[in-house]
Amino acid sequence: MVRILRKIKSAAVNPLKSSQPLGAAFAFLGVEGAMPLFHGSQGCTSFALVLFVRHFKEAIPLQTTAMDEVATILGGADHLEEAILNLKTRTKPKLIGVCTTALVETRGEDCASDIANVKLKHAEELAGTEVVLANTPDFGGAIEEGWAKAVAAMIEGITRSGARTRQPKKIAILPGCNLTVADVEHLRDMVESFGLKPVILPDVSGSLDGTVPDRWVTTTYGGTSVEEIRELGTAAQCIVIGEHMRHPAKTLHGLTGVPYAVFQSLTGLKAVDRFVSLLSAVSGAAVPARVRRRRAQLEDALLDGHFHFGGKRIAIAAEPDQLYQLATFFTGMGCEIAAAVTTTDMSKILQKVPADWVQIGDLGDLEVLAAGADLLVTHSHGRQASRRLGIPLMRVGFPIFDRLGSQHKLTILYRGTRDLIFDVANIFQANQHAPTPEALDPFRKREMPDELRSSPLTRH
Amino acid sequence: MVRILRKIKSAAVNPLKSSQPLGAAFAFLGVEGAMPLFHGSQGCTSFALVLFVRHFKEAIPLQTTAMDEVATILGGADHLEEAILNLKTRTKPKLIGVCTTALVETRGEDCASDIANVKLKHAEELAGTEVVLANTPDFGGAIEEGWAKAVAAMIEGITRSGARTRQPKKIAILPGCNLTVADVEHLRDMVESFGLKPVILPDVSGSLDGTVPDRWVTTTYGGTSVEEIRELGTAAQCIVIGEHMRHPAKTLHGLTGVPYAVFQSLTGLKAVDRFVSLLSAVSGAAVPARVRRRRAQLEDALLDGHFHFGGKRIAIAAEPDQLYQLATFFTGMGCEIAAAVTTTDMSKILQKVPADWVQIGDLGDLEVLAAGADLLVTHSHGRQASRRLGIPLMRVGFPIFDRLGSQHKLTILYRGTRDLIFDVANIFQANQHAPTPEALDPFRKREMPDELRSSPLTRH
Amino acid sequence: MGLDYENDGALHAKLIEDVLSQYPDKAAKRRKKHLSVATSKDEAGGEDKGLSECDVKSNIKSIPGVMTIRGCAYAGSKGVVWGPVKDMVHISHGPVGCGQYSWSQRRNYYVGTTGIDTFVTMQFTSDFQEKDIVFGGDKKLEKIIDEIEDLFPLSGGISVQSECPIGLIGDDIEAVSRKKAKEHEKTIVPVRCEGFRGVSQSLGHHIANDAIRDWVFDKDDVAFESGPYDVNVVGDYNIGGDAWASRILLEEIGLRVVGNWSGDATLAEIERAPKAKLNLIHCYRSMNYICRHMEEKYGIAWMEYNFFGPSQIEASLRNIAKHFGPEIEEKTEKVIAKYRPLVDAVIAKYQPRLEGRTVMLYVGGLRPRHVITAYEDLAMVIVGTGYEFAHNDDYQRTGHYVKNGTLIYDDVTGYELEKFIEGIRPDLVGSGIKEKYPVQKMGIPFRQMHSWDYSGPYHGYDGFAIFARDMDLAINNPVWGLYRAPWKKMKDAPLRAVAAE
Amino acid sequence: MGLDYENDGALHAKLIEDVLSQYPDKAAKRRKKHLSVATSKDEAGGEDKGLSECDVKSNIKSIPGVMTIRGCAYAGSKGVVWGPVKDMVHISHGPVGCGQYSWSQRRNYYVGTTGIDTFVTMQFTSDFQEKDIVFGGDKKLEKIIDEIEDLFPLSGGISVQSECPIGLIGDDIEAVSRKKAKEHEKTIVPVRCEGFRGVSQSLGHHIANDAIRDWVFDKDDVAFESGPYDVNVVGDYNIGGDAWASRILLEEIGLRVVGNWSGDATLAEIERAPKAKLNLIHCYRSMNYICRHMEEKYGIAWMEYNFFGPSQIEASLRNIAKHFGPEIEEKTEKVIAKYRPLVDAVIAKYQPRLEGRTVMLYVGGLRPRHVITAYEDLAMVIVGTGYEFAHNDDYQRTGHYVKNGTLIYDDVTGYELEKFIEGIRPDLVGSGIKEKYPVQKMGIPFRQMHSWDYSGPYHGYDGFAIFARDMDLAINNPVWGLYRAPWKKMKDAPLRAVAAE
Repeated sequence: MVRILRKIKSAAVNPLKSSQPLGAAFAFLGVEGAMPLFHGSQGCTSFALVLFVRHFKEAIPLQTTAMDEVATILGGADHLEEAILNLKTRTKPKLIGVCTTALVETRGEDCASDIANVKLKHAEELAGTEVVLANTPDFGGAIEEGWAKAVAAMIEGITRSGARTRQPKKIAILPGCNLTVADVEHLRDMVESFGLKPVILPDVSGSLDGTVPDRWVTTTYGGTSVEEIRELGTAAQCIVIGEHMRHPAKTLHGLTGVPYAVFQSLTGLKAVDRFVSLLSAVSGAAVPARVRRRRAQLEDALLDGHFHFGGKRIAIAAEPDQLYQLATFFTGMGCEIAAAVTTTDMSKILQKVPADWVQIGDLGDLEVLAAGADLLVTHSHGRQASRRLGIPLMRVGFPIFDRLGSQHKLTILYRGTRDLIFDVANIFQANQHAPTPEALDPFRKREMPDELRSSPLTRH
Repeated sequence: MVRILRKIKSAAVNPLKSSQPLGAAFAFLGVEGAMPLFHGSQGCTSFALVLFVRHFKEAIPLQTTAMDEVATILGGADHLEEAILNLKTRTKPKLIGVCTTALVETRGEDCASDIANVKLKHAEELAGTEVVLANTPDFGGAIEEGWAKAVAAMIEGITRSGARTRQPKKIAILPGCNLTVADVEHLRDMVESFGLKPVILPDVSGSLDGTVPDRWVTTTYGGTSVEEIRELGTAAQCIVIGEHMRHPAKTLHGLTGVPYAVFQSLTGLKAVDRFVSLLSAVSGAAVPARVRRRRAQLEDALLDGHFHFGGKRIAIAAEPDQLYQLATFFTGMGCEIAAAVTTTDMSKILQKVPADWVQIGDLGDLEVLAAGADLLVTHSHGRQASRRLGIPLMRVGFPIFDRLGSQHKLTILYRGTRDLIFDVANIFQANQHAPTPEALDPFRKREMPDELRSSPLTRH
Repeated sequence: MGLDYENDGALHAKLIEDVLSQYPDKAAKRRKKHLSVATSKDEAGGEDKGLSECDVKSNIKSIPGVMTIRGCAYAGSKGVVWGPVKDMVHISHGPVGCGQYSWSQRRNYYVGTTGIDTFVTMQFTSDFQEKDIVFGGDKKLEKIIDEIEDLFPLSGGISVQSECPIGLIGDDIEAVSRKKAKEHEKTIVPVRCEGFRGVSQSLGHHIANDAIRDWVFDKDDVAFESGPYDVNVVGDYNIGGDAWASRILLEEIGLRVVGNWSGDATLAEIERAPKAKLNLIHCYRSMNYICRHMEEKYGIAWMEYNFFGPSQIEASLRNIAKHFGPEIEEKTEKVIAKYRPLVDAVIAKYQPRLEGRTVMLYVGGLRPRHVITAYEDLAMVIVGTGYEFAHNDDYQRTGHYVKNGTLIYDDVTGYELEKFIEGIRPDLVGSGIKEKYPVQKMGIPFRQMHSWDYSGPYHGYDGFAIFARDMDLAINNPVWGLYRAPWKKMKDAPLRAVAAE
Repeated sequence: MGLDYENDGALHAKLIEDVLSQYPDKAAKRRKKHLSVATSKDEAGGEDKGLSECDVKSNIKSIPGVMTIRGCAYAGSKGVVWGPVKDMVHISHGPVGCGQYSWSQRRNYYVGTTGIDTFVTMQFTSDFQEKDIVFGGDKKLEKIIDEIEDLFPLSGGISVQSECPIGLIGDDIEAVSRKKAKEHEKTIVPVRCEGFRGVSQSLGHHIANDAIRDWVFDKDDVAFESGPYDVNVVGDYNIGGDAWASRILLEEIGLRVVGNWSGDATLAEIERAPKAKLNLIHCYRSMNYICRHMEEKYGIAWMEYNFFGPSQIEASLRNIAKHFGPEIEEKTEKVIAKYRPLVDAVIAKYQPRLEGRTVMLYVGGLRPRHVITAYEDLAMVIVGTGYEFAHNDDYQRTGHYVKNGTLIYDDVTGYELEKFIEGIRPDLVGSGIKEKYPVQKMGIPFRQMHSWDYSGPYHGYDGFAIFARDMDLAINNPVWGLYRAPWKKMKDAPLRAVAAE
């Protein structure tokens, strides 16, 4: 049974976590014609925007209510109203996704009523634009929670409720925030290859996929359409990827009765087999040759790759569902999880992580706990720990700002699992060290692991 | 005008080149039910086999005539005959591809008549099995020549000659040996997306693609079928990728009149645009949305990536067509070719390499000429030069034995060009060094490049 | 060097008109004050005469729902002024967002052992949870300070950078700082830079300056032997090594740089600053407050300078030398002469590749004006420039730099900037990461002029060589030849059927 | 330790029968002699009693069109014996193929500066072109030797490894070697190891041994102070550091290892070998010739030993010690006692994970017999073993190791091996890279037993710990649980509809 260890320190030293509103904005970016709006001071928006841009290397639509000192004293409702109206006038978005920040949440503002008032007051003006609210104070949760809240908010606010006629080929898919653009593209392709019609919410593959749009657009281009969100209730089946998406799926189920199946991970042969079986069952179609071929290629990669993984010690710091996805991938290849660090203790998936314990903490903790590991797995800010410890780093999660193409890495289904195997095996191969005569004294060697367990950050 | 520089030394120190019979065997491996047969001592076969296995990480069919001392004195015809008959009996191949080695070529054996005699003598026994011969002495050419000779031999030996009714949608594609398995798969996909029916010869994607076959097979599984080779003459158009495939295309043209177009490289936006235009013209179909999307993604990658390439100095050692493919890719991104080394002076493509000179030589030469470069580009044996020079290595060509998945790297068309951009940009990013105060003296810095130009191998 | 040219003022005026016509009346009226065309010709060497119409309205609050690229007071204090002080631990005090967002956004280079005696590229936050908001965070702050003392005993001090909630929940970070400073015998600086204060990062600069005045100066006896040629370099954040390149020059002309604020700086350098003879101020916007204070209180003169490009380097060196007299002036001429061949070589190499190429700038701090001459030294043409968070005195200073007809824009929106770029189609845009990808997607070369796009330094002679190379690499990269503006592309593309070779 | 078990001889006999039934009569008759089942029970400690039916026919030429995994004489000389001599440059003399194919196939570790005084992982070839074939290559060889002298002046000597054409075109490499050796005052060794000689790499070993005898021994005065405990380790190629792990042990029991042939060896170690007191021979097959020669000519005794696994290590150490008398024997017992806790710990950890797991081996050299006991020390069971290029004396030696009913196969074909594996379905196959992927695709764990699969060393106590870990990692990797034999898979797969969680 995995133990969930509370934070060691009050401080966060090199934090692992990004805050909730960013996760919510990220989800809104997966909707067509959307404009995420941070309700707070303009600094948050500016900073978050820069971080998004550095990660995706794309133009990112993100707006601010630009709360100033006066608004901080008197309340932000006017700023929120002005922002919504300005946005509507200038960019004609189909969706404005309001994400609250610590500033308005600390003030305890009732943003839901504020928005209801704006909608009431300007009903005509705002026709054709949905405004939804995700309450995402920076002082709770992390990206996963923000992402899930935004999706739930969209379903609650937009999806037509009540029992509907089911379209037997239509599948609603709610992917977790740990899926890359390439993952979402590949997922759609897989589902379509069974003759099914997937509606993916959010769909970042359309909006953050590194294309060059054919005109200047100020909102997102591509992504799930608002109309598709409205009609989610006619899906025959909802498929959820990642435990954090269970809540939005429940919301959809509650509103419309669409049944859902949760896949906590789509990485690894068995998980994908289960997913493919479900698609086959829902569609009544046989597994296409192309998919079988990819499965065979993965089998081969498992054989070629397992040899490099056996006995390796892996230190991972990631959001809960990604931690689970990667930890099960690694242990499935014969590795051991030497350290598992995550952002919050709010997710049930942590109980399933194949490790002795999961530490709630930061990259400072990772750096201490990872000493002696063979691989660090975390976002780009792990690069310094990697250098100090002399352990190679595999970049996953958010942010990745110092590599290109991170959104085009596949991590799910047969092919994504295969690619992960190759990537990791190649990191190991690039970091192999031949023994020296000196290293061979069997007794000395066996005393070393403990000696290694010290780092600049361990002095407590 | 690029100068082609002759070999500097009589010795080859860390040779770049692999020998011809290996290239021929490689091509035969792209045919379904094929068995390449080395005509020589069993050592060559065993060594070449091991190298193939290390590169592809697959079971590789390869056979030997096992010439011994007696055969070396008396001639190898009996061994050749016995080998062909044994193969036929035991593995029932559809094609036996004989590749001569230095041993029989030095003896000056007339293998063509030997094979003709075997065929005559055992016509009934050998029914259903084609036997073709590629004359590939180790003391001439390299992989490209061997590959091209094998393809030409198959066309000469198997393709039905004479003018035939053209099938308007059928396209014969003769890819060079520098295409990976993923390249060939992707190429087929691209051609098919125009409603065309490609016949690719050789097609290594079926036979060397890392799948797990559903039964034990002793010949190749997958690849071009002998029947397809026989019917090549009904293609509407032949497309050649790589200058070294011009000769097989001419052979096909001579036999059957199929017109051909040569693409010396399918890497880089412009080359792919030309290719796509041709497909559009031949098929009469519009460019599919999926292809346009990939083009847009490449455009974006060009923008995101160019920044990392500008002004970088690249040292490449590769076979002529791959040298051209990569050198044009790099200069197209704003790099400079600091050193270009290749295997033989037999290819006309060398005249088009965007470099001041091309050195015929070995990795020892590369190591001298590459000092001060930002990137080495060659096969796995460049890893030691990379370490000695402190310059990162990008692995291309043959052999790549110390990384997984090299056959699943895309290098052509829009997506392959995009992947190359990401790969290279990430190598550069991983090897960035921040300046130190000491490094900033403008005068000292400017004297450095010359100082760097010394290596353990430069003492001549 | 220098360059005589005039921009197409009429075109630029028309562009402003077009842009404004798209706004609702009220917004148009407000935005109109931020946009302008320079109309009076620049007179080389003119000292005080700014451009009459260059004083666009600035430092005015942003409009909700109209995203600009401004930051907040926290960004100005933590991100700009305090963050680079390398031997201090800077706590982003409040929720995790601000610190994580801003982590390693600026490339303030430094020398030191990270995690031992140096902490610039690390990130520290109190990671507020709901309970901290409800019950207050002072206790937590105390614990964090203790933890930092324990984990990083070699840190030189701590600063507490307030995030928005701190100002709302009534925490007394000053009291905590005083208490813990005493307990640990260390400098602890509380900074009230909550993000809702002011209209941009600019107020954060001011607050950060004031915190130096109130919590660092005159606190301890500073054992420091001062000399006659001691100067502080103020407002150089050592982006990509800029401060190092500048220090080389100042030392070559005979000065002693006793403090570099705040790139690669230690707390000790700040403490001893009042003992210097002259403050050389690079980024006027972010650090003029403390220079004015030092002038008032300690009588230290201050002087602006510009080390971008040889024309300005020479002028600045001479100006600085004049302050110290003939001996330094003589050395200065030798230094200038020493580097001239280098400058000539750089210009000979790059001018043919860059001459006449047009540039639009949009940056923060002093760069919208200071880098202009560096481009002109390469015979390039500045067609437009603007500041993210300037004040009126910035725009007055700009007048000396820009040519007639140059388009000037303050706190520009993405929409406006895009329209201007589309209208002018310059050969290069120099701005920030937020603008980089939209501009490139328009088919226009781009360089980040805040972070030097992972290159640098750009200061000093060495920096000029790198600057010239970078601009050449950006503008003359072959990918631009492949690229047509996407909105034009779809008509004739894709891919006419061209016969294969 | 050691293990008592018996294999299913009847099943194995049936498998042989099945396999042979697929051949044409003539081939079946030939192949029959290479396949056998061990029938007499092994008696522990029996010295001379081999298995009566273990003497399969071996060292017979291969059949055209029936690929085995054998190499050639060049492989035996260049690839095995000479290649690891680290301070010599070994020229693959002839076309480029042989050298390029075989480059870095064996992991002969060494200490030294590659390219300066050490050349093991480099590759040198005369890269024959057509004109060299037509006009002869002696001139070219002379030039190459001169170039090497020039480029690598610190090399200790040169060997010329003949490829097939050399034997056909009448080159006189001996004359060239003599001439150039004199000129450069360096050892130059011509080796007539053309690939067509002999039936496998085995003759190459012999030729290489003879070249040592004829071109190295007794050439120079060797200044070397010999001692009473000097030994040569012969036939340890230091794969993955094996020789280092062995040397530690020999030195611990009080001996001095004055030469290690040829892993990590220098030419000087070979030259001084005749001054040692005892030759300890590891790979009997490849180096017995030179040991017999040294015995004859210099009176140096030789002794086989086995450092795989604690049972054999202990027996070998005691056997070696006996040769040197009580003092060494006493030390030896201390050494054995010292390592026993380590051995116990390794066995305690891995035996529960490996007990009863079955193993099939197919390797070259001495390993088909020598590693057997190492597996048995972990309570694993050897069900089959065979050699690539053994002679009859190898199979006689094997009798002492294998249990009753064990399947024995010589120079096995891919087809035969696959049939045996399919029939037996062992838990592990230990063989070479050529077998690795087909075996794994059958769903059976695999380890390379030539190269230790990039791991090692496997010799000595330290090596035993690594060996045990590696076998555990291979057999118990979770991927095998995902995997079913592909020919069975297609029936029930794909992918029954399992409800998602």
